[in-house]
Amino acid sequence: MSIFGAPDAPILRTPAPSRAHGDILVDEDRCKGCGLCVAVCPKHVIELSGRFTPRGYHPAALITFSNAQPQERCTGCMLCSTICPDAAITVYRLQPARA
Amino acid sequence: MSIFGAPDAPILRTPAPSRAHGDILVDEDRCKGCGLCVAVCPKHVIELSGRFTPRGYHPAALITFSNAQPQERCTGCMLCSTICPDAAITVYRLQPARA
Amino acid sequence: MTKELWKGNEAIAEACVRGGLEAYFGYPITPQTELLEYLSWRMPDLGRAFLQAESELAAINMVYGAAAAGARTMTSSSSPGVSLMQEGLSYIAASNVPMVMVDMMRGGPGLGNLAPTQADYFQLVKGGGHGDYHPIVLAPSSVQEAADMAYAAFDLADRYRTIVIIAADGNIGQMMEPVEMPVMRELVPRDRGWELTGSVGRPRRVIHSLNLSPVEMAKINALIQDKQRLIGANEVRYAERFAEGCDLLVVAFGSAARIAQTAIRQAREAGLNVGLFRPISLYPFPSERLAALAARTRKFLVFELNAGQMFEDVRLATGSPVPIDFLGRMGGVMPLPDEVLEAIQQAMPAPRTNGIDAPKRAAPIGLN
Amino acid sequence: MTKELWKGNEAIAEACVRGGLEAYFGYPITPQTELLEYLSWRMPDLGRAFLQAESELAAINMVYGAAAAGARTMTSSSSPGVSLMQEGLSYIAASNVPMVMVDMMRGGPGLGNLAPTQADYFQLVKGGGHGDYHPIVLAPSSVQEAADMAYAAFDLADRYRTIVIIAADGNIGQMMEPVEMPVMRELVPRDRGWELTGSVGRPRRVIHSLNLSPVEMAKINALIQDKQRLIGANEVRYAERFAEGCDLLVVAFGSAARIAQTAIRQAREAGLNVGLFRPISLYPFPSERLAALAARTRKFLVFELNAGQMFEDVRLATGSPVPIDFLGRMGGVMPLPDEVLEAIQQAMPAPRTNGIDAPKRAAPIGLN
Amino acid sequence: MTEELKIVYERPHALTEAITHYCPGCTHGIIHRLVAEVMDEMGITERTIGVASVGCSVFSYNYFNCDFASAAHGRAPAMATGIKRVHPDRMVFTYQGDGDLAAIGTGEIIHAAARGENITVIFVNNAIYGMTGGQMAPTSLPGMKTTSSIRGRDTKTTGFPLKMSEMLATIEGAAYVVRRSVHDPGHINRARKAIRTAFEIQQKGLGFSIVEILSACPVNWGMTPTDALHYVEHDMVNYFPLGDFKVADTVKALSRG
Amino acid sequence: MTEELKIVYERPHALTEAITHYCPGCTHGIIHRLVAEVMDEMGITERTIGVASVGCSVFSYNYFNCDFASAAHGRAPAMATGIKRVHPDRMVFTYQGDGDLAAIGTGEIIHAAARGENITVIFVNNAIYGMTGGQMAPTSLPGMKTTSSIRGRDTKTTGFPLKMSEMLATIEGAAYVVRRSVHDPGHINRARKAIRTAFEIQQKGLGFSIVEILSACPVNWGMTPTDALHYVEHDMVNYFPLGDFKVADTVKALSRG
Amino acid sequence: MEHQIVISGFGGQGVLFAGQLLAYSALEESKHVTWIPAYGPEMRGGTANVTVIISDDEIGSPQVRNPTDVIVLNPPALTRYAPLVKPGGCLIVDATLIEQRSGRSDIREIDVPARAIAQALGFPQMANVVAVGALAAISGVLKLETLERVLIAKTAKRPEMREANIAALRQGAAAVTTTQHAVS
Amino acid sequence: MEHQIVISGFGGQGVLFAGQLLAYSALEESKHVTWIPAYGPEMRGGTANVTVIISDDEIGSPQVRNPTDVIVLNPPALTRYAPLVKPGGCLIVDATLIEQRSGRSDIREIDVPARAIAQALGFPQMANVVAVGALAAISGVLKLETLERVLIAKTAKRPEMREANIAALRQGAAAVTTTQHAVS
Ligand SMILES: Cc1ncc(C[n+]2csc(CCOP(=O)(O)OP(=O)(O)O)c2C)c(N)n1
Ligand SMILES: Cc1ncc(C[n+]2csc(CCOP(=O)(O)OP(=O)(O)O)c2C)c(N)n1
Ligand code: SF4
Ligand code: SF4
Ligand code: SF4
Ligand code: SF4
Repeated sequence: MSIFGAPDAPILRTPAPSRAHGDILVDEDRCKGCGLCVAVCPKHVIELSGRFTPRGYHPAALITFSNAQPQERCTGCMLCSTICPDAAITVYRLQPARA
Repeated sequence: MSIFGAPDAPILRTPAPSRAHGDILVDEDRCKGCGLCVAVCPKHVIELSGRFTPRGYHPAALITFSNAQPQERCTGCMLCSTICPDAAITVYRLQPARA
Repeated sequence: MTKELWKGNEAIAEACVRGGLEAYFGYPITPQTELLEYLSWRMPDLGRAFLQAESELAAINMVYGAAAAGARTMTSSSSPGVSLMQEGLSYIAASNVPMVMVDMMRGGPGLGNLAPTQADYFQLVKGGGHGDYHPIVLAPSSVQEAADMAYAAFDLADRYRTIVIIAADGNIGQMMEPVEMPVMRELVPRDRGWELTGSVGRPRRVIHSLNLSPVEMAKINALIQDKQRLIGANEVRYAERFAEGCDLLVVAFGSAARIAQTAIRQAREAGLNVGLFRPISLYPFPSERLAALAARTRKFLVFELNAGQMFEDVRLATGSPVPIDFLGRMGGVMPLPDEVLEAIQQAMPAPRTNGIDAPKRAAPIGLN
Repeated sequence: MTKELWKGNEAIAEACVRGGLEAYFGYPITPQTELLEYLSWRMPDLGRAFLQAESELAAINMVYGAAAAGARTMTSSSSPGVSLMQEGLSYIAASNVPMVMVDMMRGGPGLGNLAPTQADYFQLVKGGGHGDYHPIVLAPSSVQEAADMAYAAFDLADRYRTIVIIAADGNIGQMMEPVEMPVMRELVPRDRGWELTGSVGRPRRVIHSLNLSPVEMAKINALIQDKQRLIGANEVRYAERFAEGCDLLVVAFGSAARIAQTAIRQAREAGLNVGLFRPISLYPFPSERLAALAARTRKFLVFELNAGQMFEDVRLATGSPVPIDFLGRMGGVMPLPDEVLEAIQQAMPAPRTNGIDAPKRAAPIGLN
Repeated sequence: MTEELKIVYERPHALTEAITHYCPGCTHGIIHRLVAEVMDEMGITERTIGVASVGCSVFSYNYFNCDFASAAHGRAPAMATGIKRVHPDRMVFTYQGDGDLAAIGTGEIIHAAARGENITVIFVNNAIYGMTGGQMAPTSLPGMKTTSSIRGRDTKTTGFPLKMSEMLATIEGAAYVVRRSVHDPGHINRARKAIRTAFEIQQKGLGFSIVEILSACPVNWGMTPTDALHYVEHDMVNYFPLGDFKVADTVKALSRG
Repeated sequence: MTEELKIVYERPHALTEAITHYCPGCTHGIIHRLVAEVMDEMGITERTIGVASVGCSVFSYNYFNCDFASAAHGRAPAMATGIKRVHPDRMVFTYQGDGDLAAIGTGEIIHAAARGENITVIFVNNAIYGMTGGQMAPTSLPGMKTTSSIRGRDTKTTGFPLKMSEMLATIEGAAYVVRRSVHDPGHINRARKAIRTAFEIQQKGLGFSIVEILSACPVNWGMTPTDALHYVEHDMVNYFPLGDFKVADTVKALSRG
Repeated sequence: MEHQIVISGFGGQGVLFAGQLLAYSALEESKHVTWIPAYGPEMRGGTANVTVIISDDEIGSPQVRNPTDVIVLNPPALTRYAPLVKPGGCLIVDATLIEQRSGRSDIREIDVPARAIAQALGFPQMANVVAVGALAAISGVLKLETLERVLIAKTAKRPEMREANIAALRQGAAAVTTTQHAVS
Repeated sequence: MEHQIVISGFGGQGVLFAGQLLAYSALEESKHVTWIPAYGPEMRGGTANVTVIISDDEIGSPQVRNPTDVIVLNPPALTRYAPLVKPGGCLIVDATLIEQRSGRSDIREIDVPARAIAQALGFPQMANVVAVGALAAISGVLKLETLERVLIAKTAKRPEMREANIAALRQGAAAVTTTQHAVS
């Protein structure tokens, strides 16, 4: 397989199942792997994955810890989406469900 | 004679004989009769003459008073030459002659 | 309808207003300033947009904006100012938005002088801006014609989404003549499907001239070429006087044609069989008609207030069948009819000598 | 002398330096920016003036100043930027000061694209600025030729006190080819009697383009016309290949001529008697030579990267004796040699049919 | 109480689906987003006409979900003026780089301000000519290495960076002249607020508003995106101080001033 | 002691013999004289190259006794830059009207200042386009009647007069930015001193200097020359305050600063 | 019939207005007419010129080398235009201001003390109107009544000058009839 | 003889440099040569292309539709250029990165595991040099010694890579000889 990213690589379009306070969804069509979200995440839970996007970038992704401590979890603080130059991040937060 | 100034009208090029502290010479080729020197003269001794210059303007000239009082005389203060837009005025002042 | 006396500049201005001008942007320059001055009060009085821009560069780009916004819009200037507008004109041509420009040509090159010339023919007709495009260029030779053109210019610009230039000079701009002013047209809100008005209730629109892909840009160019062919087919305008069957055909436009007209009258009174051909549309150039005339005329005399610019278009139109003389005056020197008459006399293909008339009409020379 | 590989833009820049360039003013625009970038360090290294201006408008007027001050000076740009320089160029032409401009033409009109075109032929050759003037316009078709032209341009500009334009495109600007760089010329202080240097020990001088009197302005114009006639007599440049006695003469300049050259080689290999005529000076245009060739060639094919601009000059040069086909590509689409070959095949006046050779050479058609 | 994951931030609707051509980490993207967020907040997208300039943001007409024009280099304020005079009830904004606004377009921006033209200008100052490959801009910092100043900007021959906001603030017709930055989320939020204020000023007809935003060009600065933001935070902010340079009294009267 | 009449003021040698085409009472003439006096005082006429602009002063190249170039409308600072870069040892000055400098030439003057271009600019602000017959200038006072604002300048659609000196003073490269007037002999003398300082700054290589001078255009203002000077004194000075807007430290160090 | 009229004088003598008076009157009489001021270097100050062509047919050039009718209001105008008048044409000279004469015998040269007449009416600046009256009388280019009507309309803003204006026109016309013998 | 060489890949794969290596070597061998990068929309990011023409005669068009020799360094390049290779021409495919093949039987298609070879040398970015070595070996356009000399000169600033560079070139050439049977 080419290291330049297989065109058939799965693109994350729904939030990964998570029990964190928050979650993010990175649109890998848009993400250019600039790393600004990584640098700005106060919980250090974003990394650039080894995968390639269709455009040849390493996309950002939430780090999946095993037995993650709460402070290591995404809080849905929106700092990453605030700095993302490609409006590639949707942010979710665990909130009371409406009736 | 035409009122638009005879081309042969005499042009003053030497200071008129005067016993004032100062004197001015108006180059009538240049004077456009704007009257700024008249307005600015602190001794009120400049007027626009009834004559026409070759270009059809009424030139400025020192008023010749009979029995002029000293305060009515040109002092050579250079205010008129300072304001003349056409650099038409040469100013003279009575000064000690060199040996 | 009664006639009134109008100065050229003001007649054009008023005719533009009546033709539906909604937004004017310009910058003072002699000899067109009266046009701007007239509109400076006339437009606000009607609640329409008038703005004296900070420069011709700004003016043409304001026009670009107003045209993109769908308004009937124009600017006016004179030679150096028009040079400054070339980039803007090229953008406008590439974007296919309609606009009108009045150019009161003056003496050039450089700062030159304010006197009437036709030295910007090439700039206007061949394209002073970069890229392949040609505005429609109309050259009035009377104040009435200038007013009529100005009135019609907006329709023309709209129809083809093109630039229409009225090219005249200080002679037309400063002259007063009786004019029957066209009636005031009502402004009707229009949506022709391309203008930028905000996308309420419709898909958004973009007006731009950038196409990084050569293939896409080639398509834009092809569209412009198609449009120009259409314009060439529909919008050729010219006027003639004694053009059929004359020995010498004088070709002149704008104010030069006026001078030629007087000279030709004098020449005909003197028995010379001279005609006048006056291109009214400089672009599209009346090449076909000229070619037809060239085939049965013994000689042409092109007369321009420049060093010989339309001359090239006349030569292109006619090919080589007819010999063509040229009379030009540069720098704003306005020849009087007698000088043109003299040139006519010299150019006459077969002057009467020894009291014997040369044949009035040469055998037709075929186009090969 | 050894050859080195040079990119077109940098080769021109270095050749200008060696040709005596003393002051450069320009503004970035693709595809000429490398020229500016190269000079941005090369000129200061030699203690010469380099300035990146705030705009093309400023740049051309800085050049005007430097030229008036007597320096060998230049600017470079590409289509939209050149449109912005038209007023300045007109002033410079009117003032008879020498300067050099490099125009790396790109896709237009408008913002267009960065791809190579020849769509600004009219703008450069006929005069994009107001008034009657023509710069010398040279079109290189290799990097070596571009460098040689750049080197010689300053002499040429000086000799006639005129504008010299090197008109190329991104193809030439971006291409690397082996170049024998001309030797560095020493800068010698000169006083040619007109430059502004301060009036120490001589009467003061003025450089201006304003002449309110039409008669005076007409004299300036006459001077420019005289100069242009002289240039027309002395500075015509062209290159030919199989032009004498061919059935079809392809006329192309600059990078189009390169493409044509390959196509012609292929065509000749296929037995077609095709030649190439390459105008090197677009102004003055090699009309005489073309007219001579037209008299004994059966057909012309004009090939340009535009909608047909030089085409008009070819038609003007030849009159009607020879039929002229046109192949154009717009918007920066670079045709490959095989497309030109196809056009050649189609244009061939008498293609071989049924194995019988059509006569290789038509009976000469006289100019009438 | 049951909980569920709810969206707290999503891509603004005023952006189109197009993927931008900007380099990774280019803060043009952030600024686009901010403008789009404000358009969403104010519900003005359909009544807005944007004017793109020539620079890396030339394609912004592909990225905003509103009508758009693309101006000649430097002339966006003139083009916007033409549009606004025809449609005074529409929101008209320009989006310009520093080469566009502070070099070739100096005259147009100053006179738009002088006229008190009721438009909004988003001025993206990245101290360099991005699109043409990194030449010196009038805003390049002293000593900054660019492709046309390879040994660093020499103030002796090229002078000092132009402070456009400080200059425009001297103009009576300018209602709102501020400088912001997007080097971290806090500053990004402040930039958004300023953009919001600027658009509100236009909506209320109070005159010319401009938000200068310090922006990174990692590619032409030769830095990683993160380093580029540090450069903005330290070097650029140092030369181009953030702040409100002109807030007209009429603007102060706005609640959110 | 015998006394005799001695010349205490005569026409400066740096003026040619030509009779100007200026209207009677036009203060362009005064300003020409001041520049010429300074050239005489400093003995620099033969080493000076002037650049005329397009406006009523276009013919200034006929009136000064030094080498002269005539620039395109608004471009005098660019042309002067070209000359100065070729002849750094010459004194180069431009002479520009307000239409020329503050309208079409805005970009060129600002960037000459920004580069700290070592030239001197004489900026004659008469609040109107004189040469073309009295149209509104960017400097026309609010309510001022001109041929393109016959009911008076409407600040709603045309904004407020541009204060060029205040604006240029924000530019780092500008060494000397002052506004003077010539409405009476006292102010005329102050204007001359400023011109002198400006030329000295250039001589010492300290950078860009500009002297803005409020000037009268009696003809297009429709006033007598004397009334026009009153208008300058009261109305113009009121809007365009006189003063030193920027005097660089290097300049202050000059004895006559 | 085509009248090619040139009026020339100093700026301020009402040259352009005189031309307009003729032009508007021609329009009133449904004639073809062009009015064109001297253009170019002469614009600022100095001499003012206007050419008015009045014709029954379409007009070609709005300027001609040899006008059929000329009014000169100052000496330079006489010097310049007197030699150009078409043989058989008219030359109206304001004799108050101009001492020289054309010396031509092939034209009808009329001395009218225009400025003196105007001065006597209390408005020296009406010399132009006097001259127009004279021209109309001698050349017959336009009816005096038409000129009067137009003059009244065009000067409606200054009703106090109405009588004087009409008088100026008439006295100009009258001056011709009295001086005509002397020259023709 | 005219070699029309196209090299195509992603930006960052050293496409332009590979072209320059060929061009400078051609100059060394006193041949005519042109080097021209893909120009226009492809400039920013994405694909990089260069055309190098090496000839004994003067060169016409610096670009051709059907190159005689092509090096493709990524899949899109193969898709685009494989069909264009002139019959009888060469196609060098970096088999490490490209799985597809041209499917043409009228050209000489050479699989070279260029990136793998380069990686083995410690410098994956040298795949371009490997491919050039292969091209030289199969097409004979230039002598390997010339290429080596130029390569050394052009990379003089990084002496630590000198050996690897030469090895890359040679192994590229060698790869041809070993794989050649498989395809031709
Ligand atoms: C008249 C003209 N001159 C020059 C150019 C080339 N050009 C395109 S973008 C640009 C500069 C862009 O820089 P900036 O405005 O700072 O925007 P950035 O790319 O940095 O976002 C230039 C000079 C052009 N397109 N048109
Ligand atoms: C490109 C261009 N645009 C317009 C003009 C016309 N023009 C000549 S002078 C002038 C304005 C002069 O005004 P200002 O600079 O204030 O000088 P002033 O005449 O008042 O002294 C204008 C608009 C021109 N010559 N060139
Ligand atoms: S900030 Fe956006 S573009 Fe950059 S890595 Fe994160 S998600 Fe991707
Ligand atoms: S100030 Fe000068 S020009 Fe004016 S009236 Fe006095 S002398 Fe004459
Ligand atoms: S070049 Fe700079 S400004 Fe342009 S897109 Fe890339 S990072 Fe952004
Ligand atoms: S028009 Fe005004 S500025 Fe010009 S010369 Fe006359 S008074 Fe002076």
